[in-house]
Amino acid sequence: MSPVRSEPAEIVTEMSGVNPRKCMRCGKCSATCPSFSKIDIPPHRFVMMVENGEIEALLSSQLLWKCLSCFACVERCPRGVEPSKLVEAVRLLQIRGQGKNYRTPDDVPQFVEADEEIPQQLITSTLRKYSK
Amino acid sequence: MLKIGVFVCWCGSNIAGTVDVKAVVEAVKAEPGVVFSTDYQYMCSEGGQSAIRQAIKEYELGGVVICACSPRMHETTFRKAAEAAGLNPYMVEIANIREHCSWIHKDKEEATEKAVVLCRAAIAKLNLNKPLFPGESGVVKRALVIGGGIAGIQTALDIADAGYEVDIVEKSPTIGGRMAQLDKTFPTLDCAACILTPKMVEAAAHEKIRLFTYSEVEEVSGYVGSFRVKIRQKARSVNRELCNGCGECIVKCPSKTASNAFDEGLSKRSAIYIPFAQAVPNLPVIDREACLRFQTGKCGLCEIACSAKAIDYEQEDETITEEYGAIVLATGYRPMSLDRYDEFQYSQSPDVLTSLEFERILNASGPTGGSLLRLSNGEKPKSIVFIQCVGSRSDDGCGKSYCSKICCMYTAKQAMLVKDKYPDIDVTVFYIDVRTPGKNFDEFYRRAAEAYGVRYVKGMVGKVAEWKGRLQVQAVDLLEDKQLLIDADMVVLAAAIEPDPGARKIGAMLAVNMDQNDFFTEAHPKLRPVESPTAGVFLSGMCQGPKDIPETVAQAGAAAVKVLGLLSKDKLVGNPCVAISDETLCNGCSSCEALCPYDAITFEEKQVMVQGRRETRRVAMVNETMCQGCGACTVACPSGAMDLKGFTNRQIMAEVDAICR
Amino acid sequence: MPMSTESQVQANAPAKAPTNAPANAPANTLINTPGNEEKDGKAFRPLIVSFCCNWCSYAGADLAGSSRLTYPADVKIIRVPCSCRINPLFILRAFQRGADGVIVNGCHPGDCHYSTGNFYTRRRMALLFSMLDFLGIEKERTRVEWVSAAEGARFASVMREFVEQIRRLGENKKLGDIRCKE
Amino acid sequence: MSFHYYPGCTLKTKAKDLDECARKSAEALGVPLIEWEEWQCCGTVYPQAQDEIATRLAAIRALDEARRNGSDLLTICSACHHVMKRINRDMQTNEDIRTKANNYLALDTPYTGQTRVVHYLEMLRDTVGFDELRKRVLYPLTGRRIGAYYGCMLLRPSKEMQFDDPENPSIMEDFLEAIGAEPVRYPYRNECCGGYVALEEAALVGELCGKVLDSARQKGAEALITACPLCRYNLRKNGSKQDMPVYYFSELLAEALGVNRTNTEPVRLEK
Repeated sequence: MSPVRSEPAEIVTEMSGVNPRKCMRCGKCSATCPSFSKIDIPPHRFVMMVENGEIEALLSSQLLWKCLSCFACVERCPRGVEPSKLVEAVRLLQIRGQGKNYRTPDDVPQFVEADEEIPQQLITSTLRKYSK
Repeated sequence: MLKIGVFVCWCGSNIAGTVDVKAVVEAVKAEPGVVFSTDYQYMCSEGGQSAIRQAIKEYELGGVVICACSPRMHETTFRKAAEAAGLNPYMVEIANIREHCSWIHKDKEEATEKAVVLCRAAIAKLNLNKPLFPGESGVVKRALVIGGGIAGIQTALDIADAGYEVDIVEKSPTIGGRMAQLDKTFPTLDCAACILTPKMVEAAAHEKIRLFTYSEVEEVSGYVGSFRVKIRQKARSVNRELCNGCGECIVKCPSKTASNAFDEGLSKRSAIYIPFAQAVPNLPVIDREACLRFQTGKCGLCEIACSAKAIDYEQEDETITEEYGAIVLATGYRPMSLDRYDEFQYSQSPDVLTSLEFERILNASGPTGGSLLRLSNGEKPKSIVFIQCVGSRSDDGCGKSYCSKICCMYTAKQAMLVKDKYPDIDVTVFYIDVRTPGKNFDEFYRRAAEAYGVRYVKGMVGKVAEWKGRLQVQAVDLLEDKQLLIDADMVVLAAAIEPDPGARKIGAMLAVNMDQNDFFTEAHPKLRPVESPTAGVFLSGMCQGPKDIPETVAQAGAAAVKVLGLLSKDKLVGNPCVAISDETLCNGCSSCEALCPYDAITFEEKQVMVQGRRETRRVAMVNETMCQGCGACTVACPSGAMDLKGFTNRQIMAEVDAICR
Repeated sequence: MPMSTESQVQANAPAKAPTNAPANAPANTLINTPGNEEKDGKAFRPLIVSFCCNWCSYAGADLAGSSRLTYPADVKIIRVPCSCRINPLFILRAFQRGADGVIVNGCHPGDCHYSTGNFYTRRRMALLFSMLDFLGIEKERTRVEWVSAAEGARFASVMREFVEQIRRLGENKKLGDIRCKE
Repeated sequence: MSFHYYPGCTLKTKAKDLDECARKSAEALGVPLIEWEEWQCCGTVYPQAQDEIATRLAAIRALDEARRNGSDLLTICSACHHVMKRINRDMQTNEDIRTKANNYLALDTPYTGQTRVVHYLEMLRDTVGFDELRKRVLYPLTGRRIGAYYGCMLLRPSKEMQFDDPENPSIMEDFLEAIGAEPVRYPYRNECCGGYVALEEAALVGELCGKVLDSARQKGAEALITACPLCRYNLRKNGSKQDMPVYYFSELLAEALGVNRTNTEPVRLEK
């Protein structure tokens, strides 16, 4: 990586390998998103905001924590934009910051106590998604 | 030495803005042979051309170099100007300093330098040019139209009305094409059959038109003015002279389970069938795959039923070879397969249809007799959702990159037809953009929304799922940023259109290129939109690109005019840039003969003078009418005997040298 | 681009990674690019001959022009009826006269205006390119590309990329005939 | 042909049934599964960012080990399969990731994606063959109407997973048919169960799973199968009201082959 710190939007497009300009604003990602009822910024708007460089606002978006990584938006996007990759890049941008983890290993005992049937996979993925 | 004049065009500011034309004029003055050089605002204008003519006479020029736009643009213009001044037109060379220089470079110094180099290369080549004289060939006064849809029918009618013979080759058993399947047409809501069938009948009855239905083009040879085409007429198993079209055979046919392509597979038909009531010719055909007689040997009811004794199980395919002066491609389109778009449940629910299937449902001759019914349960729908842009405008590897152009309008039409008949049905259209450029088009779309209450929602549908006997449509409203769940009874998908897959084979036979989407390419995207790059082959209708019926008919007429222009000539002037063999160098190896794609090279035993001695040798001879001038033979020739007029080895070498100086 | 894939595949194959290389070292860094040093205060400008067939690539180049898509002025185009008109000797001649790179452009395979011309080109150039190493000239100085009449953007990007490739290779010193120098 | 078997974390703990039934069945079908002693957790989620290298390494180690043994890597868990398949593809196609990962791992021979990643179901279809499987079934599940739940991980993104038609898959239905059951196709079989958000948004997961279960029930399914422990957890947790048992596909396979219990009487799995 170059020593010069790039703009956040550039970092996001580079990390994700996604070109948000390919988006034609059809909204199919938002139409298909299973978390839609729980999010503040719908995926199509998320893509637009990356394109417009509004990363700051995205860092506090609920979508970062409610995206299921189900890849329905990736699969169904007619333009091959891959919105979930942008969400992941912004999420990483957030949790890579010091003390910005959304969940930490300290949270694990409470989960397991609540329900001992919880599969390992669930805890691992939560930590992988929500902490660095 | 050849006296050369150099003319540098400004092209307004197109060239002069980036290239210092005066500097170019000065720089080339010292080039070998150049006796005159000048610049002019617009060389292609009458003033520019007359300047060329004048200079040729005044300075007794033997050749001219024009530094201007691409030779693909104005080579012919300048050749004509030179010819008018008594020069052989092939003593003109063009240096392309616009498309290949001024338009792509920004730095004036750099562009000027390059323009000088390009001009020098042209001068170097011109110094080796020889006057060339094209040969002549005759024109067969008959045209072939491949495809019998509205595009092909209209082209054929226009040519025939001008007094020339036309043959239509159509692969299906009837002419009419896609338009015959439609119910109404936008933006006037004319009944498609009412305006199409008279044209079909007119074509069939026209004394100058011959129809080859259920036929395919098998082989094409020859060139503009005289194509030889082999047409295979598939066996209908019905004698067309004897059949009176009574239809009794169809009634009696016991095999009634074949998929009916005219209804897009939504209904069944018998093994012996006429595609639809107004088919032309009104002549049945036996689908041998479905016929019990052909599959099991045990039937023959149609033969018994036929009082005209027209059924002929022994009938075989016939091949006809015919000559044509011009060929028109009108191979049409089809809706693309939606196998890869099953998020809309197309292959999982009978109530999810393509627009063309829905068109059949709306049509009185369709599978439901024109009643709007759900195919799953035969009930009347309460709510219908239309989804636009399915497979169009895609960059996902399975769709089409282009806008299919007709979907916005036919969706508005279908929505309107539904609302007109059943105002109580909720109709929702999901769109990304509504594209309605065209006369009375936007008004039409607005009428659907305003007068008929069709609900237009900007946004796409993400998933369609069967839910409690209905279809749940999960979509987005982009203007409200809301996810919507709509219960629908039918979902209609505006599938992207694609060129008919049969076009590829025909294109290859005629050396007509296809673009990345398999549409035929035009000779020039703006200025020669109905001509293919192959001389004598023209394009009509959807095979060239998405277009609606009025545009198709307009293009069909344009293609006919081009054909008429060709057929009205008695002689065609050929391309003099053909291969030529130096018989004193030819060693008779046949390398060239083997790779010539046009069989233009033959070998002859010939008396040849070699170093003052007369010898009999086997030497290559080029047929100048058949040679198309590709030059493949020149490189293959081991002895260097073969060369290409207008692009000789020495000329190209001279260009290389001039550029690398 | 059957011609170029071979060399690209080789270039892309991961070299045995040095174990002490930092994990974030940029992949495929080009070291020692002889042509890049500045001469007389001016960066090296290669001389590139681009042969274009009349029906596809020349039209593609025209489209690049009318779409105002820029590529370096180092590229000079020679029009031939078909890429199969290009005698390998033309290419050698160009190198002999001091060209730094030669690119051959034709219609896409299967789309040749003369049906089969570009297939001949493909075979001929494969042979020529395999001999170039023997002549002491980097075969990366030559390339065959298929550019259709509709691919103006592609023509421009191929030219940009090729010029960049030749710039990295530097001046063609191997075959340049001193007798041809002025 | 033997497979390099990669069970993954959950199969050794909460999803032992998935693992054991799969192994016993493979043995019965004559497909040797060789488990690498030193496998590590694949990470359960695929790191979508291109600059995530460390989170890819565990998967690459397993892939490389399979290459050393010259065998295909066999997965069962949907999440493992997803991660393995996509990271393997990165190693084939993404030069930057390939270079950096290899620099880090310092393997004797750089790993460039040579291993083939095969899901157990693909093995059943392509190596054993569903026709052959049908012949080996001792206790067909005749009359059982069962829906396949694919979830997301096996299918999407289809360009990378190359598993089945992402919107209308059929491999599990074909499998169900082979073991004698009556497959039930329902539209929500490829929609997300909520996945790892279960801890954060129980209500959302409940809603999503409810839709899946309801959709399957509407089409007449009496039970579901899945290949993913997390899907099963989510569906079971939210399915108690729905009275819809959710099994691992391997459990039904073992039942059909008669290897799930020591006695040979087929045992109806309790609802």
